Amino acid sequence: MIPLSHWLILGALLFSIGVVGIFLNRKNVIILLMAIEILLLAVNINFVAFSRYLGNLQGQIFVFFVLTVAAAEAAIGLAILVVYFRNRRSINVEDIDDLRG
Amino acid sequence: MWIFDWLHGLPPIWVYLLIPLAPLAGSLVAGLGGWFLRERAHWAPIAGVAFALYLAIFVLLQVLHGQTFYGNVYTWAVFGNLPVHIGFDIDSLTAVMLVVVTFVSLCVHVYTIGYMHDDPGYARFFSYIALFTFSMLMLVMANNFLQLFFGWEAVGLVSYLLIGFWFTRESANQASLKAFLVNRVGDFGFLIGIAAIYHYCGSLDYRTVFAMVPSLVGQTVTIIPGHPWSVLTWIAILLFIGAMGKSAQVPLHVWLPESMEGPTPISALIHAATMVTAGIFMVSRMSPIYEQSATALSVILIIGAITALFMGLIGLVQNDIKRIIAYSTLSQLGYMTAALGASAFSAAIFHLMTHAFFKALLFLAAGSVIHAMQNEQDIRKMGGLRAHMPITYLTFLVGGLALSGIPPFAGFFSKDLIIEAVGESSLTGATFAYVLLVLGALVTALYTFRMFFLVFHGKKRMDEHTQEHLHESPWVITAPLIALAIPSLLAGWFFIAPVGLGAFLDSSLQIRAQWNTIGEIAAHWQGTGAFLVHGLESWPFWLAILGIALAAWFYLLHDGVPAALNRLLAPFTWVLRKKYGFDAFNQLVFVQGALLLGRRFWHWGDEAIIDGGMVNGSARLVARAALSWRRLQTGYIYHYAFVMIIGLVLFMTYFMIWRG
Amino acid sequence: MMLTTTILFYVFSAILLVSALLVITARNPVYSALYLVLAFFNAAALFLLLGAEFLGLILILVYVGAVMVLFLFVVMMLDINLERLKEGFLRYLPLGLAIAIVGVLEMVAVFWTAPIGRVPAPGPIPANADNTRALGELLYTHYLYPFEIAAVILLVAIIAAIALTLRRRPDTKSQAVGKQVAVAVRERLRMVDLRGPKP
Amino acid sequence: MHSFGLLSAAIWAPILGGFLVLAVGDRAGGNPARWLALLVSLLTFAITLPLFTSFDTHTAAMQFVERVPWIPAFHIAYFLGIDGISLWFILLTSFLTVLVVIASWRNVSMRIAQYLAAFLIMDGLMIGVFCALDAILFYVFWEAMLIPMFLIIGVWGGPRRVYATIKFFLYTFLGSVLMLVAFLYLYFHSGDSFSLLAFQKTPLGANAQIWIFLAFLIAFAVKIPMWPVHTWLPDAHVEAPTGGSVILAAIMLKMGAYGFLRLSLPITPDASHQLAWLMIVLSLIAIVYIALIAIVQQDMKKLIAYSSIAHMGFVTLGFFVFTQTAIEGAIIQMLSHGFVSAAMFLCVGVLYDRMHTRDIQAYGGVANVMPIFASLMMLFAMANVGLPGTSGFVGEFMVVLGTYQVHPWPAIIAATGLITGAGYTLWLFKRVIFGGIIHAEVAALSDLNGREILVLGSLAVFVLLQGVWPAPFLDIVHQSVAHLLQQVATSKIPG
Repeated sequence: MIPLSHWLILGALLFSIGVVGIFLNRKNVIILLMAIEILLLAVNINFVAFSRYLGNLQGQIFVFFVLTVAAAEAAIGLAILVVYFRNRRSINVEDIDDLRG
Repeated sequence: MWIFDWLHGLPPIWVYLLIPLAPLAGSLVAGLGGWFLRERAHWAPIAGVAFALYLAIFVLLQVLHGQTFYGNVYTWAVFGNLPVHIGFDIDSLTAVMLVVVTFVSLCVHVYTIGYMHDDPGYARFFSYIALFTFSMLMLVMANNFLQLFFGWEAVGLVSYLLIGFWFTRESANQASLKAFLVNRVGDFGFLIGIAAIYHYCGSLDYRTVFAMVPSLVGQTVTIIPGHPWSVLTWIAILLFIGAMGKSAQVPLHVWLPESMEGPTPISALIHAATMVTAGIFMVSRMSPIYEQSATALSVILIIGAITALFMGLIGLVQNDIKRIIAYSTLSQLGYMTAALGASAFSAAIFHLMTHAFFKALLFLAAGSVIHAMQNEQDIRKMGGLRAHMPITYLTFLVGGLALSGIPPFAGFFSKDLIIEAVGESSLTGATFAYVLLVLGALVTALYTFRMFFLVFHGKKRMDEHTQEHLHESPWVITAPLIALAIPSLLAGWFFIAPVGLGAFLDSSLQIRAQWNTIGEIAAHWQGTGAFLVHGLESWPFWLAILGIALAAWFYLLHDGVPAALNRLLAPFTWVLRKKYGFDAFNQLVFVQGALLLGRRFWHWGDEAIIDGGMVNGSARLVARAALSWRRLQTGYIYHYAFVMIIGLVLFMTYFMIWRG
Repeated sequence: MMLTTTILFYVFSAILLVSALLVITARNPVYSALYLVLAFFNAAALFLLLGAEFLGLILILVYVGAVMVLFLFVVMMLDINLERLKEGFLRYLPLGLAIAIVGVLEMVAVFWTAPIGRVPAPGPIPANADNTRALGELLYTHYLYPFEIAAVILLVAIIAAIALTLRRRPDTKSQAVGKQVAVAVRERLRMVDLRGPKP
Repeated sequence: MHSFGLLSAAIWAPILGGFLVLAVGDRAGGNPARWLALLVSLLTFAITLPLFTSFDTHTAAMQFVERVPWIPAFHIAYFLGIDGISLWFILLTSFLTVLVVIASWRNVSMRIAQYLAAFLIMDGLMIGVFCALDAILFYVFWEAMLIPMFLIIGVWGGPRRVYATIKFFLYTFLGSVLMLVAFLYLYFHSGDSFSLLAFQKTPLGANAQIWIFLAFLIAFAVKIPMWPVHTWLPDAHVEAPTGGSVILAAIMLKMGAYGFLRLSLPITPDASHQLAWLMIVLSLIAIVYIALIAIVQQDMKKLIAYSSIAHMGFVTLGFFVFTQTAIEGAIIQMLSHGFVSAAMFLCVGVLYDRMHTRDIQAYGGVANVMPIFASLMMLFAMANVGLPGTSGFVGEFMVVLGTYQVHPWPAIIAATGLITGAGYTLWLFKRVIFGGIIHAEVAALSDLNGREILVLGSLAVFVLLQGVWPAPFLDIVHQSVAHLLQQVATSKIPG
């Protein structure tokens, strides 16, 4: 059987890929959102693995909620993106600095 | 006596209560109803004070029959477990003071009718002086320190109000403020003294405190580290600081000359006869405490003697008739204080009494002169008034002779007794004081008769208009003069044995055998006549005669002499005109100092450091920090994301390494 | 059996990691989205290996079926200047890699050493295990309120997305049904007396 | 002793009445609102009177206790009760609110209903502070009180009102937040209770006591205010409308002092003893330094504000010498200062209403045209100076006597307040009231009207009554102070 640590390391690797993705695609909001999905997926893998190895279904319940929230987040994030693009004709992150102090 | 019969039926406390309350009621009627009573406002206060005098005489008679009283009226407050009462201590000392105060007060009330009759503040004035009488009576009747302090401050308040009676005059307001503040300095010491008494005796009641005094002998208090002082000396000196303020002793005398800004009846009543003698009364009342402290007595003796001579000297160069009398008051108060220092309490009270009569007389007579002179007070512009104002002239002469200590006028007996007593004293500084007091007799006669001759004799130096209007004053003014002239003439002769030698006052005073100066004199007492004869052989009498003669020579015979003397003694008279620089010093150090300090504290302390630095400074700091830190908010989403991720990793590292 | 599972784990894991890498490095967002779909499929397979069938299927249905389609839709709908977005692509790579490597090393160190990594492997999943049923029982009893809240969150997301993207065009014509229904006779009909003056 | 919610009635009647006044609004020129407000304030005063008449002076226990669970999860209760220390301040509050309503009758023209409503609501909240025996309830009242005062200064204030209100609010708020922290600490150490009485019984280590004492100190020192956190007060007073100044000086300042008595001394007795030197030094600085500043003020209100700080210095001095005479004197001084400072600010208000300036130099010779006013103000000035026979004397006298019992020096320094107090008060009086008329505006002044005589006259009665016969005022506080001293004397350090 695969040890739990392997699953966890898989999650860790996936997570760091998501992190690198954020650094690489800092200008492209769409891919940023995708990178966030990868981060969440990494977390979900950990949850499910723990759930299985500890014999506790709560991990899966949590994944369920994470998925729900992630879906909502993706929907609203994309909606904002669409609105933004409609107003600015661009989704370049460097154009979005209205909150600069 | 039949007129007092009905009073025997009353509970004694009612009688005592009525004494202060009658003037108070008069004051309230005049004060609250003044807008309505107007020129009739004097009736209620006069009735009140007259009634108080009547009761005071009754009380005096009772005390002569040995019927004293010591009791409380009501509980003012309870401090912790200690009840503090309002109550009365009626004994011989109180009875004498009651009669003196109410008698002089009544005279002044009557005199005021004439003196103030066309003043717009007529009712207010009566309200004030009746209130003063109330306060003074509360002070002398007190049986505890709280009530004493109440009366002490209340007379100060009325004095303040009356000095500033003509409140549209800047100088009057200035003088009243000064009087109150200087008195407050004295009261400051007095209050600390009371606090010390409360601390050591656990009571404010006279009898309890006096009973505790023997147990305090030998106890010390350390105010300045390394200098233990006797508790009793400490208390005595503190209380005396209060007396210095009220009785205008050097260096707290500065307010009294300026208090002459008030109407003349006030100068007579408050600033000569009664209020200023409160300090003398208080020290006599506290004789059980003072007698236990040779140091305190020495201090009192020396300060009194200094005041007696040096304030008299200033009187020589003054030209304002009221100011001359004011300086003579200071000087006479110095005599009384010196008597206190020599443990001759009864002599002090005796002088207080005779002085009350003849000094009130002098002031009222001076007021009569001022009235006739259309409010001119400069004696250089008077002269030759003798012909126009015979009654005033004669009464003023009586007062002047009494003040100068010429037998058989009242002042001779009391002043001579004081000088004798100081001569008997064995305290540190007694010789010094004796010399000053003897010299003072010369000075007193000199300034008194300088004033007398300049005012009543010689050429008429006033302008035409004033000269035409010269006239003797109406009866409401002359009657009190005559009423006061009689005791000024006779009081010494009659009262030296019972009051001056203390036979009557003994029950109120405690004097230790080792410095019982009055006892010494009493032991060799051969009757009033012998005292008079003895007085004729003593220095003070001849010095007084010399003073009068000099005054006559200077101001009646050879006009040029004073001017020549002035040139000759220019530095000396300059010092006198500057009043030894007390006023300048106070103005520079205390007034300007306080204002400067206040401004510095305000602008530097409050505005610059606290408000500018701490309060608004912290606000500015936040604003400035925000200005620089806002650059962290780039507005780029990825910067925030980076920071979050880096933060996450840092957290993980922290947990790995330090919490691992 | 055991071996099969292990092999499948490594295979799926490898594909998952590679496709995730491609998601973040692809030049074209469309490719990224498609690689992400691939990643999700592999993740779903891994979930199945862990006996979480329900979640695995949900992942495919919801993510691949709905979310990723949405992504593709948006990517294709928007006219994005790809050249500008790719400028300075590698500028933050060293920092990102450093952070990622540190993070991974730390996590690996923990998982490798901590007792949690040595949790005893559970027995094989019983044949009659019903993951969906078990989840459902838990979700509809103990987690009912969170479940409801999740539903509300989705509802909010739906409304928010619509509200954000809804465009009002003032020039288009449409019926105002409410106004039509609420109309009163007086507003529409005016009785006019047409009888002219009698000839 | 239980009773039928007298305290609740005293708290909520004015608050509800205040909202009622708001609802009535400014219609009909504001007259209905005025009369309603007067009615409500009189009713509140009437409600508080039975507290006095049926107060039991023989016990130090809390009376008129009401206790209902409020937030049971955190053991927070609606817990009210009074003892001899709080009784006078409740009466003072309800009494002065009546006077403020009368005094504001015509002086405020803008939004009168809202103005009066703010005072009524504040009335209830202030009574609440004096009754609350639950820390959270106390805190809620304490903070809520700031809102009406913030509005009163901020809306009806002078030209620099914004600066003044923000300063006032931030200062006091900053202080009270630390008090909340102390409350939370005490909650966890008193066995999960927010009852102040439980706090008083909680054993605390020496260090914890010091920290709690300092937290309380900052909260209360700002409110009193003590040097050096006093600078908000002159600004707030100068900008506040007359009524606001009256309540601020007469009651709000007492809150801080009350806090020391109710919280600091009994909860942290050991720290109080340990830090008494600090408190005494700060009090003496207030008495000396602030008095000197008061002398040089040109603005009447600022002068009286500074004099308030100096007088409160006597209060804090009295608390921290731990003698019964001094503590009782300090309480009497608080009460007297409530009357006297209220009267002084009302006097300034009378002049300001007529002349619209507070600059001392614009006056002079007021006594010529306003004799009644001059007489009354003289009385209050004398009370401010601390003349025997007025209320101002009793407290200062007792504090000096009580302080001397501990050490002569603080008493000597404090007694200099006698001189400086006379200096600034009488110099002010001289410049404003006395002298000839220099300015034509002064010549046109009219003397007090009936309403003003009523307000100032009733204060004068209390000032004299308390000076001539303070015994009944002291009787009420005896037992409570004795109990307090006992608490302070007992160490709470465990072991």
